[in-house]
Formats: sequence, C-alpha cells, structure tokens
Amino acid sequence: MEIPRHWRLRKQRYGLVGEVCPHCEAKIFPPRDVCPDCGKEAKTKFSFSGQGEVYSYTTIYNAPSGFEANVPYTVALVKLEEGPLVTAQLTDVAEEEVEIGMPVEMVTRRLHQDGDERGLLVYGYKFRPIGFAAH
Amino acid sequence: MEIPRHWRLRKQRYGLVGEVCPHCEAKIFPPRDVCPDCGKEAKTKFSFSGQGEVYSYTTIYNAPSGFEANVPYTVALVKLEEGPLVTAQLTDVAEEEVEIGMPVEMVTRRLHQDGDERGLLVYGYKFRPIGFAAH
Amino acid sequence: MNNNIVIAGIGQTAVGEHWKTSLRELAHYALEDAIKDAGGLRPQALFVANMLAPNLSKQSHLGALIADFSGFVGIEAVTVEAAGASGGAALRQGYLAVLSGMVDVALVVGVEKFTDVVDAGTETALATTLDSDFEAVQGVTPTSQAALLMRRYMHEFNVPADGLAGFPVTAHANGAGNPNAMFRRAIKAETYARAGMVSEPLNMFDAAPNADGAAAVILTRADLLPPNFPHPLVRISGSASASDLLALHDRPDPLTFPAARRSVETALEKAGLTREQIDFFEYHDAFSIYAALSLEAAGFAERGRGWELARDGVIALNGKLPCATMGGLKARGNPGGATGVYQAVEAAAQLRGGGGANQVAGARYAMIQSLGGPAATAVTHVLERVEIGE
Amino acid sequence: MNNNIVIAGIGQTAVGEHWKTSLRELAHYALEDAIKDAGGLRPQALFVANMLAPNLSKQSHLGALIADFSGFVGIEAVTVEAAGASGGAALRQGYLAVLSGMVDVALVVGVEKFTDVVDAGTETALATTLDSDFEAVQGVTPTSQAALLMRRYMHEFNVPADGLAGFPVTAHANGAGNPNAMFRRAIKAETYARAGMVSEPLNMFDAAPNADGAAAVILTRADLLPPNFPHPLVRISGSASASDLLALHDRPDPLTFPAARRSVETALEKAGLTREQIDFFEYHDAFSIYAALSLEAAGFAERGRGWELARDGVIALNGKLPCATMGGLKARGNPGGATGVYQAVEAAAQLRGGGGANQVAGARYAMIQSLGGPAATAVTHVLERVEIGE
Ligand SMILES: [Zn+2]
Ligand SMILES: [Zn+2]
Repeated sequence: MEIPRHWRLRKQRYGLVGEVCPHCEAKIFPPRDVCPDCGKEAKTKFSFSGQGEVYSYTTIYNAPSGFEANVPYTVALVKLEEGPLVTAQLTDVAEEEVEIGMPVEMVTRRLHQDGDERGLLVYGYKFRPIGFAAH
Repeated sequence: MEIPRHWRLRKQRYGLVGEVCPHCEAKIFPPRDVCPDCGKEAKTKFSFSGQGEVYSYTTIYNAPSGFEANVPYTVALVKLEEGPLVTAQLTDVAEEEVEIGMPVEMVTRRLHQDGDERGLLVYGYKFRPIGFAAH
Repeated sequence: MNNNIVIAGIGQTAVGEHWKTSLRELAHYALEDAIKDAGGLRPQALFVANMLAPNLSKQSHLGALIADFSGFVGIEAVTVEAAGASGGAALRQGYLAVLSGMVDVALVVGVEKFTDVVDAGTETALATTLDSDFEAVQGVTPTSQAALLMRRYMHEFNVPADGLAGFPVTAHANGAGNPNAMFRRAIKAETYARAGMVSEPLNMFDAAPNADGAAAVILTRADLLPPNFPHPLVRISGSASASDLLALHDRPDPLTFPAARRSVETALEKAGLTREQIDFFEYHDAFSIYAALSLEAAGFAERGRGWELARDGVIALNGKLPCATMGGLKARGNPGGATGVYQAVEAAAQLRGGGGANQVAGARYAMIQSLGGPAATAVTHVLERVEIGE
Repeated sequence: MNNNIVIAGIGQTAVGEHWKTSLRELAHYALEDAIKDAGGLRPQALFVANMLAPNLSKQSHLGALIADFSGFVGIEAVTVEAAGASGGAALRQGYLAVLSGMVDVALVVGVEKFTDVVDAGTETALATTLDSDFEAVQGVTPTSQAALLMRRYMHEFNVPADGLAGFPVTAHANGAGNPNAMFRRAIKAETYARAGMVSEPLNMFDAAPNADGAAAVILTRADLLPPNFPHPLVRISGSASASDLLALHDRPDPLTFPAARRSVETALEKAGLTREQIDFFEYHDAFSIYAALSLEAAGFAERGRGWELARDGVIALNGKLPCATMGGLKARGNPGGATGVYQAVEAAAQLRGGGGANQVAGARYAMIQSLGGPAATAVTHVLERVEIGE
C-alpha cells in the first residue's frame, strides 16, 4: 500500500496549492520549488482558483489497475486561468459534450483505489464544466 | 495476473525437469540450454530424482506479497544427488528439526498466491525430510 | 581511427507474442545472432535496454541475469532505462564505453516481454513512465497522452480526420517486406478511416502494438576487426541524448518535441552532416502523432506540417525521406525498451545493403531516434556505411 | 591529463525515513549540494542510480524526472540499474562518459525511496533483484539469501555464534561520527549476542536497514577545472565492473564472490596499485556475511577468515584496513541503489581530509565496492587524492 505517497501530496491534490515565483510572478503547478520560467527559487505557496478551460481531452477504455471501475473515463489537459496546464479527469460530463476551450472548474473527487479491494481510496482534483450541476 | 509466466515454467516446477549436457554429462537445473560446465549447447531433457540434502536453510518472517499467509516458512538450498543446488521451501518439518546435511526429497505443493485474493495459485516443488510423513 | 566505433554484428527475434519464451531466452536468441554475425567477437560489457521488466516480469537486475543465462558469466553488465528510449540510451552507453577505451567490445541488448502479464498489468506498468504523482495518479496512460496531443494538433493545424493515415499506411506497407515484423500486411487509407477508436481521436492504427522482442548489436572499434571481416561496416557517426520536462502539462508548448530537436542537431553536428544528407529516418512512431512531431522537431517539416510528409508520400520507401523502412514501431511492433535497438539493427542492415525487399537504394547515412514518452527523453544516432579505404 | 577524471563535487541527504520528502526532492537536495560543492559546475549528463522506484514509487523514467525537477531540463539523462550495485554502476557510466570525451561534466545521483510503501511491498520489490523464476517464486528474499550464506559459512569455517559481531560493532562505532548516518550510537558485542533474529542465524544487527536517501557526485576532467578550485581533488584511478551467476543455486561455490574478486583485481590494475596500498575500504555490508566474503574476495583475508579481520580490529578506524569508515551500509543506512554513490561521497570526503571525527589519517587511496545481491554484480572503484603538481 502507498499511504505515505498519497498523504504527502494531499495539499496539492485537494486544493490545487502550488507556488508563485517571487522573482517573476509565474504561477507554478504542480509545485517544484524551482521556477520553470526564470530558474530561481520559488517556494511561496499559491492557491489556484480552480477555474480554467479544456486544452485537450480524450477518453480511456483500457485503464491501469485501480481505475478499472471508472472505465470509460475522460481525461484532459486543463489550462488554468493563472497559466499552468494540469492533467486531470473530467467529471459530471459525457465525452461527446466536451470540446476544446470549454470552461471548467475544479472539484474534489475519488481518483482511484490503490491496490486490491482492501486498498486505499485516493481523492484529488477533477474538473467539471462550469454551470453543470454535480450528479 | 501472471498466468503466462507460471504456465511456461510448469514442467520445471512440477517435475524438476532439467537438462543433461551431451558433451560433459553435467546435470543442469534450472534448465538453461547452455552447459555451465563446458559452455556447449545442452538441450537434452533430464528428470531429476528429487533426492538431495540440505546445503543451508533459514526461516522467513517478513514475506513478499503472496507469501504472507505462509509466514513463518523455511527455505533452503538443497543439493540434489545429481549435483546441482536448488532453492526451495522446506515442508512438513519445523525449522528446529532441520540441519545441514539432512536428506530431503521433492514434493509438489502450493507455492504462493499471485496478486490479490482473486489471484492465481502457483504450485511447484518443495522438499521434505525423507522418512517424514506428510501432514 | 580510435573514434571509429562500428556496429560489427546485429541480431533480432521476430516481434510478437512469445508466450512460450521467457525474457532471458528472448535476449539470448538476439545476442547469439549478433555475436555470430560479428564473426564470434566476445563482448566484455553488456548494456541491457529494458523498460518494464521490474513490473511486468517482477525481474530487475537484468544485466547479471542475461550475461549469466547467455554464457557470458563474469562480464560487466548493467541495465539502462529511459522509458521508451531505453534502446537508444543503451546504444549510447555502449558507444561511450567503447569510445572511452575501457571496453573493446560492447554488447547492447534490448529486450521487452509484455506477455508475462494479462489484464490491467500492462497499462499499470506503462503508466510508471509518466509523472507518477501528477499524471499517472489521474489514470492517464501513454496512449491517452498521445491522444491528447493528437486532438490538440489536429485542432490547431486544421488536420482532416484521416490526416495522419499516411503514417500507418507507410509502416504497414514496409512491414510486409520485413520477416521479423509483427504485421506483414499492407493496409489502405480507407481501412484507417473505418478503424475502431482506442482513445479518440486516436484509432487502432495510430498506436503501435506493444509486443515481445529482443534485438542486439555488437559495438567495437574498427581497428580491432580482422581485415577479412565478413560484412560491410556501419559506423556510429553521431550520437546524442536529450531530455524534456517529463509531464506534458509542465511544457510551455506540448506540441513541440524540443528534446528530439536538440538530439538531432547534436547528432548531426557530431557526424558533420546536414539533415539533407540523411538517406532515411527511423523515427519512433509509437503513435502516429509522434511521427508527425518528430519530423517537425528534426527539421524535416515545418511546425504543424509533419503529417503532410506522410500524406504526400515523402516518407515512402521511394520517397525523398524514407521512414520506418522495416515497418517502424507500428508494423514491426513496439517491444518497449528494445525498440531503439531494433532501429539500430534495421538501419545497419539497410546500410549494409541487406534491406531485402525494402532496401533503400544507395543508402549511406541513416538517422535513428528513440523516444521516451512524448520525447521526455530523445536519443538520436547517425549511422554511416563505411566505404572501403576509409 | 585527459584520463584525469576527478570527483569535483559531492552531496548527500541524511539517510533515514523521509516520509515528507519525495523521490524527486531527495535527488534534488543531494545534487544541489554536489553542484554547489563543485563551485557551480553545470552538468551535461545525468546518470541516475536507482534500484526499486518502478515498484516502490510506481515511477520509472527517473532521468527525465530528476533533470526536469532539478532545473536541468534538456540535459542527457538515464537510469542505470544493477540491483544493489546500481550506485557503483552509475558512477562507472558517468566515468566512462567523461572518459569518452563526449561529456565534460557528468552528474551521478543515487536515490532510493523505501517509505513510499508499507507492508509486504518492500520485500516484494526487493525480490525482483533475485532470479524471479527460480528464486523469488519460492518466497526467498535478499535477507534470507544472506542468511543461507551466513549459516553455511559458519558451518564450513567453524565460526562461533557471535563471530560476525565485529562488523556491526565497527559500523555503529563509525556511524556515531557521521551526521548523515541513520544510526549514530555505538553498540557492544553483548548487544549483538542478545539481538532478535531476522532470519536465523542472521540477527537484526547483521542486516543493514533499508532507508531513504540520495547522494550525488560531479565528475569532470581535471584540466577543465579553474586553477583556484575550492577544494582538493579526488581522482578515479581505477574502475571495474563484473557479474556472476545471478541465482545463488547456480554457483559452483556460493561462499565465494568471484565478481567482487575480479572487479577488485581489474580496478587495482587500472590504478597501478596493489591491495596493500589501499588505505581504507568501503565494502558493501548490506549483511555482515557480505562484508566477510568481500574482504576474502578482495584478497584482504583468506577463504573462511574474513570475519577475523572484524574480530581482531583490523577494520577499525585505527586498524590496518579501516572499513565502513562513515558507518557503512549498516549504520549509515542502506538506501538501495543510492548506496554506491554514498560510498563515493564518503570516500571522497575522507581523501579530501573532510572525514571529521572519523578521518582516516593520511588517507591517499580508497577502494569502494558496490554489490548487487550476493555479488551477482560487483563494481569497484579506486579513488586517489590528487597531490599538488600531479
Ligand atoms: Zn520565476
Ligand atoms: Zn557440458
């Protein structure tokens, strides 16, 4: 079981907490302590709004273990309004309704089950179309 | 699940089927097609008697997954009467009764469970003291 | 002459589902062939290219395993891993080892064994090559990553629905002439248009099949070979490796492959060649979209126009820049970490004039490129036929 | 001067249970230290030593991951794996790369992250380093393999029950002086005699603790360094790697380590030294019995008598051949594939005169050895303090 790994990442996973570069103001997600834009140290916490739009998307039918129960599920690259792209599942929407440029917002959902039936449930961010009611 | 791997090895696992080198008569187990003694091709099948003696042994308390249910279990290097050493679990004997040089013979038993509860049961050779009744 | 590192022997197994053959056996068959082809040269060092055995076969420590099983007990042996670029990376390690003067004869073996597991195991293992904490945790897989890139590419550059068809059509046409290919039947563009979706818009012909296989090359210095060596020599004229941001979402522009571009530029520079001198290009077409992006990164096409080279027949065997000449990953099959070594074997065969039905006429310079993920790692080699007297 | 490959920078994290720190962060901390120590030299190539991340952290493709996360996007980057010898093997690949002339500055990072999993996951991952088909399938683990060797060794050579106590006692004594060690308290021989069994006759002091850690070295050619370089230089004078039959049961005599012997002989020969000139030896004491067998393989003791060197104080800091001078794997901790890089860092520190409380007086030549399993892989390096004017 992988409790330690998921516990360590809980802040980023639950709240889209990244960093802002104190030197060039780049917004950074996932956090990496080194600014990808200017190469300087960037450890200042920054909470993203969770608003963005779909940069690209697709649907997965052959899933890794832990995700079999979700099949089919739609994943996307979402462009956050603060700049960064993020990889995430889409939720509360059918694939045929998704399109590039569609506005989306972050929600916290169950991502997958770690390991076998006894496994840990891993929660984290997904995105849903703005204006859609949760199921 | 790993059905193909275990299926492929069933002959060696169930019957201690190895090879004899047609050039220098070395007996080879596990089979490897190249004679470790003379370096020539050795593909002639050879069935080992399954008789041998304990070269060394120890007991495992921290097991890999699939073996947790067996803990504690005793493993040994067994010197087969035809020459090769083989790595195997001992069965039908308590660790404190084992000693280096003890005569043993091969039996077929369940080795472990592959993966989770739904997993494949893997059978193969173990060794037990000669003269001991099976439990 | 000390910098004259050559491929002195090549070997491979057919690519496919080798249910009855273990990982160690596959590697052994390929390396046995390569050593025989090299006139029996014995290696002092083994570089194993592998991507997934620790997960798929619960087996790491492949260096010792394969040296042992193949009868080379005692030689130096390590595994080199860089996801799908493992093959190219191991080839480069072998090259550097011989170039260093510390190793006279290096054996590079690429091996991958997919069929040791069934069900979700394959996708689980493949997902380890992504950013585990921020990509794989979302259930993303290499195939869906390629689909994400493909959709965005088609959107940005107004590519028609069957715009990438030329890549698999070319690959399958060439696979027909390769006895070691997994798929040996040509397909038509109409077949592509009707194909089932894997991860929309990526269909079953846009993804190379993961399969079992092993390939091997023997590297040495040309001056160590006997004068009557049995076949033409192929020199490694350029070698370069580069990396990129691992996660797709971290890249400023996901639709470019800067690591591929950089490794091509360096490899050409080391070889003292321009890209126009390259006679054929073995790109890493794990997915059709990667072929398009690789052609653009290498400078063979402008941004957003790589797919036109397939549409227009430029990459066909009789085109200006033949690609995937033995079927590429798509038709020969994609044996993971072994793939880059297959490329070296195939390119060397072509440069020797041993391309059979698929011979690229008069080929002198080949470029081969091995990618890990969407070019998070890119390893490029330039190979050259050595003319007599050189 | 071109063959003058030196360790220009060293870095490490403390070894222990770094629950809050990820694999990529650990690697980053160590390499940041090494680069700073090297006066800011920027690497062109990254060699990552790692044994188990594909299983323990579901993460492969560490080259790109670490280059990316540490701000070296674009550089050449690969993972080198040879089980427990991954660290030594990556050091050697970095050395060969610089020696080849194709890389001016190489960064070698060893990193291992054990605490990403709990329960049986660790043993499952460790078992992949054995012969999966014929050893691991029986439930055998690296620890039980060592116990099998230890029992047979004690039987054949009439070693008393606490005969190997000297190895952990020495290691813990030295760990007390190493601020990065996991265990920093000396132990007594009586403590050893009373210790709980792990796998009889192997007790808890006979097995080094698996733990998290990262270490890094910067390699370059001495002639590329500025004349006012901030600290003494350490040269790699000898480097060698060898393999053995992977499965213990396949070996004609399991109680010898021929790969270790062979790599020591070659490394000494390359360095132009005899074993008597070695001032201290960082052996791979993953288990006490491996320390004994390594001393015998290296020629420091006769067959069956390696344990006497520990009993008699020969391996103590003030002995004739100090070993495990910063605590060894036993007290510093055993961060898997990173271990061989820790050895390089510690030996370089000693040779620079930076051994602190554990300084080996007047040390000029060090031998370090990295083992994969029971020396199925053995990588040995000889390091040398470079005297002014040399
Ligand atoms: Zn910045
Ligand atoms: Zn023979």
